[in-house]
Amino acid sequence: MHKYANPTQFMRIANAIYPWVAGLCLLLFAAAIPVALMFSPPDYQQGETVRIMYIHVSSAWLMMMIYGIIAANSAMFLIWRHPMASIAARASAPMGAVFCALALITGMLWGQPMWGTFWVWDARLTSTLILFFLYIGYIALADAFEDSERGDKAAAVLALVGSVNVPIIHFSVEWWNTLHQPSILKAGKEGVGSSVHGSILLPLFLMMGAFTMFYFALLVLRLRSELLAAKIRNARLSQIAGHSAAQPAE
Amino acid sequence: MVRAVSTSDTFETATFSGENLICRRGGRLVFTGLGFSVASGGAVVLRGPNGSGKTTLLRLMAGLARPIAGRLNWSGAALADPEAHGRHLRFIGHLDAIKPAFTVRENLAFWADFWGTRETALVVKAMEAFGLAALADFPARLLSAGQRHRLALARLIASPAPLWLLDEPANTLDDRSLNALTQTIADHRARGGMVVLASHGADLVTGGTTLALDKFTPTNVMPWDET
Amino acid sequence: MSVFTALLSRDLKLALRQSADSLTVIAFFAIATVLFPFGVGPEAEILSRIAAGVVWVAALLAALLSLDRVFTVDFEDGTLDQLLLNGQSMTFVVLAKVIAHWLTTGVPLIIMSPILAITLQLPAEGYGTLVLALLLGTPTVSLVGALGAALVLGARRGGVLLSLLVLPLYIPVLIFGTAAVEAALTGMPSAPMLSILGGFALIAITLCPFGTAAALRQAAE
Amino acid sequence: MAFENFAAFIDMGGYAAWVWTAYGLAAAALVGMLVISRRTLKAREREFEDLKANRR
Repeated sequence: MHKYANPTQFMRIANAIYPWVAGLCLLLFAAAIPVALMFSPPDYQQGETVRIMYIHVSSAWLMMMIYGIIAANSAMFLIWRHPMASIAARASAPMGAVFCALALITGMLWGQPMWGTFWVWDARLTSTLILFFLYIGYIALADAFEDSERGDKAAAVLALVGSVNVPIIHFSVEWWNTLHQPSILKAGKEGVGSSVHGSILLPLFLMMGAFTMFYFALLVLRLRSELLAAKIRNARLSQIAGHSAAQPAE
Repeated sequence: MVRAVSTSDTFETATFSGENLICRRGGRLVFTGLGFSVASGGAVVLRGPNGSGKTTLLRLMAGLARPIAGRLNWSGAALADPEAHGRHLRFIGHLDAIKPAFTVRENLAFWADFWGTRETALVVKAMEAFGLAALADFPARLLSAGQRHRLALARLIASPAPLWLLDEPANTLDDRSLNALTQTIADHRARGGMVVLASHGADLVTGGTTLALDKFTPTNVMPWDET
Repeated sequence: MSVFTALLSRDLKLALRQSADSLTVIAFFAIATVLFPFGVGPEAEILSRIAAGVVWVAALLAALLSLDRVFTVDFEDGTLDQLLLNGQSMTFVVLAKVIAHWLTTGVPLIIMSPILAITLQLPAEGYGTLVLALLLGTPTVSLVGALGAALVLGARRGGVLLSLLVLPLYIPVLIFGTAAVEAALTGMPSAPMLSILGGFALIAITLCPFGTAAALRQAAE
Repeated sequence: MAFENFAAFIDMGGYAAWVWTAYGLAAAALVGMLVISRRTLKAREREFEDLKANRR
């Protein structure tokens, strides 16, 4: 395990698989987009809007997967102090936030024609919104310190606190929602549930695969970038140290 | 009047040492392979230019900062529980930890209370030792910088502990207070206490060892030279 | 236990000496609540419908205002370093700070809340439950808030950041806190909601002090 | 092929505005992330090379 915690080792492996991941991502997108937009049949209840679902569900899947990855990396960082873990979490967070926003927006664009409203205070929507706030808080916290190591640690604690809290929030909102709104939504939800059959599974899986590969490919790029930033910072610090050492001692 | 305090009870014999300490601050290696040792009655003076890690080393000895490698020992055994290590020591840093709303006496009494010192007479002794007795019931917000520093130092007497870690303790002190501090440190060592202090000025201790920190400053490896 | 009792009594004494700090928080609570009738109109019917929620939201915001300072002053004047060197466990320190915070802001907020609820036309059946819900919910607010405050120590824009981190985590408390009052108003039993609030407080008191202690240690490092 | 002709494809059964906005935004988000990440990577690579060239 420690072998992969070494940035140089880790990046060697990451760079080696990068072309494969990127290629697979392009291939999956090349298949997923035409299938999702043209070749799959419209849903018998939702018509053509079901096509929004392919990217909506894929974004939602990624926002959860990325949060899981951040939480796991945070735990590894806090327990074993793996430097790569904090870098991976830091590089992932902005992508998680973007996918979370995308899931919210595409959800709204799907909800308006289907349920007649952009937004309902449904447990799923509300928890997603809160997850989005958590992402924003995570990014802001990781970035708020002069000493980036301190930012990494604070953000890691926040990620773990969030992973305890997100289920609690989800359950609370669900309970609150059933109390307040016996809803228009139920019909919509059941509609989605019952329409899960073969014809939509293929484009959905293709799209989810494409999104996932996109994340991993971009993660490698962003890791490279974060490591370079760390090296630049170290080089600058070493130069400053060199200057002060050159001055006469007091 | 400034006068020294002497108490008859002594500390248990102990040694405090560190070996192969490597420490990083803000992404930069401050020192590597550093070792030190201080025994009951001993003193170590840390010397070195700015940025050589005097404050970092003191905080590390206090357990406030953690080294990335190396270990600290108390009487030969590795410090297992860093939280319990706080019991062995008093740390006086650049910040004085004084609450302006409290009087001088209240400030001292709180810390004595906090560290579980039973003897309340020590608070009075501490104020006398550092010439604060006349100011006892003044709110700390009225104190000058030098007086505040003396109040911080008075904690050493108000709540005894074997190891004193002092970061530039001579700063802002006038001659009289300097003498008091020198005397206090000598008394502490006579009772079997240990002192580690960072200094680039006056000699506050006699017969202590000097640790020149610039010897442990790593030649920084530039990122492009890494393998 | 000297660590805990000494620190708790010091913080309470400090709060008493600087009572303006606590009063500001209470004043904020009152003003924030009083804004709502101007926003939604003075009709008793609407106000009584939203009263519990408004009191809760204003209480959360007021608590947040005070949380910013729980550790900041000690961090800046070097007290935190000394607190870390207590020789026992940082958990005692955290608990003392949190309890002091709850006593100096949580309790005054609870005492103020029925008075503010009167201005919002909360029906008579709701007062007991509102106070009880606040009594069970505010400890969680202090515990989670202290964790957030410890995390943002030394950060740029710490105060704003704190609200961004902590407010989303308060949502469960808000939901069950208002639901309890709602239940009391509609003649339903409010005990289940209150016990859930108590459950949150238990979870918070077992988990938050450790996280807060760890965050404080990082802040000093 | 689920559509009769190209016009029907564009029309998306009357839901063109929703479907195409969703896909457009998704594409913009993904491409945007890619472009921004690549640009910072390139900028850092350049900065690193500069530092390397200017070493004492």
